[in-house]
Amino acid sequence: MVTPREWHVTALADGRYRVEDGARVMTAHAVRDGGTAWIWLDGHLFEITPPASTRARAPHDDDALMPQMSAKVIRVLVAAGQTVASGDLLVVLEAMKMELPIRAPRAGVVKTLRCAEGDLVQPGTPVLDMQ
Amino acid sequence: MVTPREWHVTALADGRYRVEDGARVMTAHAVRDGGTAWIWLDGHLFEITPPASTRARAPHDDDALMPQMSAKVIRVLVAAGQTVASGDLLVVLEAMKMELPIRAPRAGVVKTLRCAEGDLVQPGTPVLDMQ
Amino acid sequence: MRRVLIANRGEIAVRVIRACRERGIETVAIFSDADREAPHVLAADHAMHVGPAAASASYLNVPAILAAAAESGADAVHPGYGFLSENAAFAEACANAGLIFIGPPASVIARMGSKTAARAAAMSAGVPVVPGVVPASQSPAAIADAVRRVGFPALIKAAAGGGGKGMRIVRRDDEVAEAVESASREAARAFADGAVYVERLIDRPRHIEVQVLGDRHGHVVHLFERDCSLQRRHQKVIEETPAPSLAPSVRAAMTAAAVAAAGAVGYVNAGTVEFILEGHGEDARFYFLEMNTRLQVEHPVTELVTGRDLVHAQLRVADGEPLWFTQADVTQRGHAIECRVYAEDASRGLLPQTGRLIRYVEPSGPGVRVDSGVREGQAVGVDYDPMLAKLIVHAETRDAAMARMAEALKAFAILGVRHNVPFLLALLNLSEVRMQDAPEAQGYHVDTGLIERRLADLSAPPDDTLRAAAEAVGKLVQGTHAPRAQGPAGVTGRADDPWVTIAW
Amino acid sequence: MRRVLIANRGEIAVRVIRACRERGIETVAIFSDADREAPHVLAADHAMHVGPAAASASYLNVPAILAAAAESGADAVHPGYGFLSENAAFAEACANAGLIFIGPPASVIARMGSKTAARAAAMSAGVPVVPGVVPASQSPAAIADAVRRVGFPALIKAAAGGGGKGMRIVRRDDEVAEAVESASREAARAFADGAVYVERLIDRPRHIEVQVLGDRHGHVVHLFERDCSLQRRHQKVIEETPAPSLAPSVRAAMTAAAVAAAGAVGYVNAGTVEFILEGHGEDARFYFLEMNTRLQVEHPVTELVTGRDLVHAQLRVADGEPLWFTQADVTQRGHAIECRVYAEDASRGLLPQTGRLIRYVEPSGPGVRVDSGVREGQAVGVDYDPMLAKLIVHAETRDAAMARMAEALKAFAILGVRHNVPFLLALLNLSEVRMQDAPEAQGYHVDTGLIERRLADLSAPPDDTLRAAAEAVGKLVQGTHAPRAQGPAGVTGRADDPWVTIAW
Repeated sequence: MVTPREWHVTALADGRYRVEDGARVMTAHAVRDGGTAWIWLDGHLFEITPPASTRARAPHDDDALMPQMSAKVIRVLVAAGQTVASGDLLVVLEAMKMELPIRAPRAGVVKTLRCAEGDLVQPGTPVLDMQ
Repeated sequence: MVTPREWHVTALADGRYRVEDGARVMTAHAVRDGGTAWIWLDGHLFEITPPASTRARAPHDDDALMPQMSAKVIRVLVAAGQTVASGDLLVVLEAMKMELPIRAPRAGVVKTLRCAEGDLVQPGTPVLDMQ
Repeated sequence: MRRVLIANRGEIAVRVIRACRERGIETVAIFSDADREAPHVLAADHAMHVGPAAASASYLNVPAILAAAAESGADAVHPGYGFLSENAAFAEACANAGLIFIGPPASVIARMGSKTAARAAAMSAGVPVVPGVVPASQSPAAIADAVRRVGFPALIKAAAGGGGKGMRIVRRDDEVAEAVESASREAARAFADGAVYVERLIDRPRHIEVQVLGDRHGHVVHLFERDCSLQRRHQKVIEETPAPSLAPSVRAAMTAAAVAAAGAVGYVNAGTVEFILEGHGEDARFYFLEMNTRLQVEHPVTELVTGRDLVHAQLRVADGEPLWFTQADVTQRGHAIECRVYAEDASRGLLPQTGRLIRYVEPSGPGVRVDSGVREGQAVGVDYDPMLAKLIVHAETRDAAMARMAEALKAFAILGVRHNVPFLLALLNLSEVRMQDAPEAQGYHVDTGLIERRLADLSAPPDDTLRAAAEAVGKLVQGTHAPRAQGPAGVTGRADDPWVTIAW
Repeated sequence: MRRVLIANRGEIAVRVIRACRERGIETVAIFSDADREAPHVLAADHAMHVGPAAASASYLNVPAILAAAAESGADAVHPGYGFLSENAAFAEACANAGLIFIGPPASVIARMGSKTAARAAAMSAGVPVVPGVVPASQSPAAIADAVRRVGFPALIKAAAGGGGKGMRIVRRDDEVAEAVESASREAARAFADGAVYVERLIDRPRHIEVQVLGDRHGHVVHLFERDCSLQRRHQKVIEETPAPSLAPSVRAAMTAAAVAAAGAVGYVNAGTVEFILEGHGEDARFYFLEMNTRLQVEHPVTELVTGRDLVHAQLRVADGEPLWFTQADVTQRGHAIECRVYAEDASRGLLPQTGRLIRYVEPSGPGVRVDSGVREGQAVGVDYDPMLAKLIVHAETRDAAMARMAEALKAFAILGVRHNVPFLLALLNLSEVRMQDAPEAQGYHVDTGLIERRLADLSAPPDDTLRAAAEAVGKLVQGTHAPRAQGPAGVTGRADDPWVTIAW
């Protein structure tokens, strides 16, 4: 719940914004990048997208199966059809010299493997599908 | 005389310029302001105007009679028709809390006074004309 | 020394280039395809291309770097930190090519680069080490046996390691097999050497290290300690000096031990002897961890508190100059703190982030120093370490330095890439970290596991009032057309619309 | 002290606001019509409008400032430097309004603000003063008589003066009349007090001043000296500490004299006792010049070399805290230099310039501090002092600090307004100024007249090769359409076209 409160915002000449509500005055830095506004205010970073350009997507268990960044697959520890327990190590990725383990978000069966060792995988695409 | 020498210049993403001639590499900052390019290079400031937009004007003794900046006239020590010697104090201006004396660039006669005490004068306009 | 090639990139390359310029030494930068317009390339007098973006083919490409040195007429090489800085073969190759390697002799790098050999060197210099076992061989069975002899909890460590890579904690027997394999594999990839050994895990230790400096004439001095206990994933996040609540007798013993260890191996160059500290007050015990035979990321805090420039010192020592000051001339004054600013997302397990620095405005002012190697408009990619900058502050007391750091972090505007500045602010605000110049007796309750334990408290979202203010700014920004607003405009908003706001 | 109103603008207001925030004190900025979006306004928690652009109607408008303090709920006022900082009536008015004035008591300001009374105070504290005469009255005849009694060359000085305003040198009898009139007039306008007095002119003196700090409990300490001999039109341009080639015995005598002078008048707050120094080595003689009862523009060099934050100190002392360190705790470490960056044109007699800061990029890095109160896009107008920023560096030695300063000046990119950075670079390069850590015996040949004597060497144009490079950049810039080029482009030029190039 957002507290309804009047904030007055003024754009300044160099990409800064003056933000005030009568009691408090702050300076924000903000830029637009495509449909997203990036805002730096009082030590917090905001990414704001207007309602029109938002694609609704419910959070999903399978988020855990997607890399958060471009990464290289260095090990695949399961095969299609294999039954796995929650927390089992499925795939090991590497990015920025670090190992990033992909673990089973729940117990289940591996339906499709979508990567092989040596592949480059992208954020937003699951490395495998689970049943 | 400008030494003919090949400089290769590359514009970078943030208003910097890479300047190189095979032996030396430097970084310049540069911006355009109307017809003038302002350039900061190796501790020197350049203002560059292309030939087309240049108005030829020979340097002139009477440059000494023009303020270099907006200023207030605080004293006028001569009258029209008065004969003055080179170096005589003619008018005292004030800007940024400093006194700026205007002295006769040569011996001569004051033809027209173009200011009075209390006036605001602008750069490029003589405070008086001399014969 | 007339012309130095800097075999590195980013903030440390810029730092070294600045120091060279100040000493009248010409500089040669090297760059990969990803770094053609990077700040370190623009800062240098000359720049040589050494390969594609992947570090293995560029900043780790020894033949290409030696060729660049030869072609550019460099007579010395500064390795920075990371990359080839602790690679004995590279130091050797530089020497063979007639280049001054700005670091210790290759033999010293090799010796201290093996954690097991370094342990042995420390022990023979009378410096305490963590109880541990070197496996009889590198077979999984031998390593597992070593783990069981040490007992649980145990720590498996890469013999060639550093920076937390190739390190695994094992608390139960059934974790041993996977940990051994993964530590070896990570070590092999990071250091081209998969050998590991095993130590007793010191629970809740502090990480305290001592800066040393040795010349080619047999002198070694220390420049006091740094406390680097605030770590995540074994990577330092915040470092400071002096170490809070460190008993003077313990400080004296640690610094003496560091000088003894460095002296015993004939150390030359700036270097760091790392210790872990167990317990509190006069009774705290310290153990040798490893020696880093290069400049350290966190060297600026030492510079601010001792008033000595460590990169200038490296250059002078490498040029053969005997030390120009004695141990008695080195004093600590005030308090310094460093925060490492990373492109990483605190709300998603501190994962590295990529993107473009659409806006990048560094803080400045009294007692504030920023060592950075990025600039506005630059892309932050996947090829290198996600550190964007180091923010360092110096003030008369720890309380004043903490307050100064908080203000400077708030003034550090980075837009276009998610980063850890809000996380750093939350970390500084933890009661364990703030400590408010508490009396010694009260102790200092930061240890290397603190961040992991308090992670949930470190990604707390902003309150609704601030969120509403941000959304009011967002409305105005959405109405603009350029990345930088061109003129003043105003809007009054009740920002209770159902916009999608993600905040850290 | 809970909320401080800063009765100033520009870099010093920003400096004070930062210190207050670091101490958890709220801040109230004041602003004129010209400063609605100035950095000091954006930095504060609250901001109050006090009048039109002219300083006399805004930053010198005592009733408006007191009303702003009352309305904003401030309980203290920091005057910065300049403006009302040495105005005893303002200090008195603050006290009467129940506000803590962050400075000495009004009576001390009044006493030290009169050069003649300050001279008398110094003499009675046993501090040497320049031989001189206070005119029997302020009639032109009485002043002219005083000049003749002192003898030529003589210096006419405003009794209420500071910053070189209302000061005139007379070397011949026929210069006396005009000098007396113009000094009185300038003094009257600048300080609302036209009274002048006359001193013997010390030829080729050095200007050396001592920083002092007094608390409300009778303690006074010094924080060593600053050498401010590099001046133009009696305005300091470059300041440094320690003073080069100052004999230790002379330093000890000067600092003791400063503490004696401050102690004799019951001084409270940070303050500066200015001296001029005649001669070299152990034989140098110093004379009391004046005392500035406020923070000094050049205070940062002292902060860097002593490790003490003078604004924090002002706030603590004003809040009644007794001094938290002793004289023995104050030490000098390394060398610090400050350059004042002004919007002024060295090729035209250093005349102040106006315009817009189309590009404004400050230098940064180890040992580099910038105290500024401007930002990119801001207009530089005629209403206030043309100082844009102070660039301060700190390094282990004077040579290293000089080199660091030169690099930092080259990295300070200011476009859209002519400025003195090229002049500062030329000044640092003068052999008299460089001095390269010369042995004491060799002496230091900088005096307050050096800049005037060497002015022709300080506006030397760049060489033709650099000019050609700039013209090649100019061609490319002329082809762009936005103030900031949006993407990479390339051009190869032989820049021998007859373009009109003006360079500094």
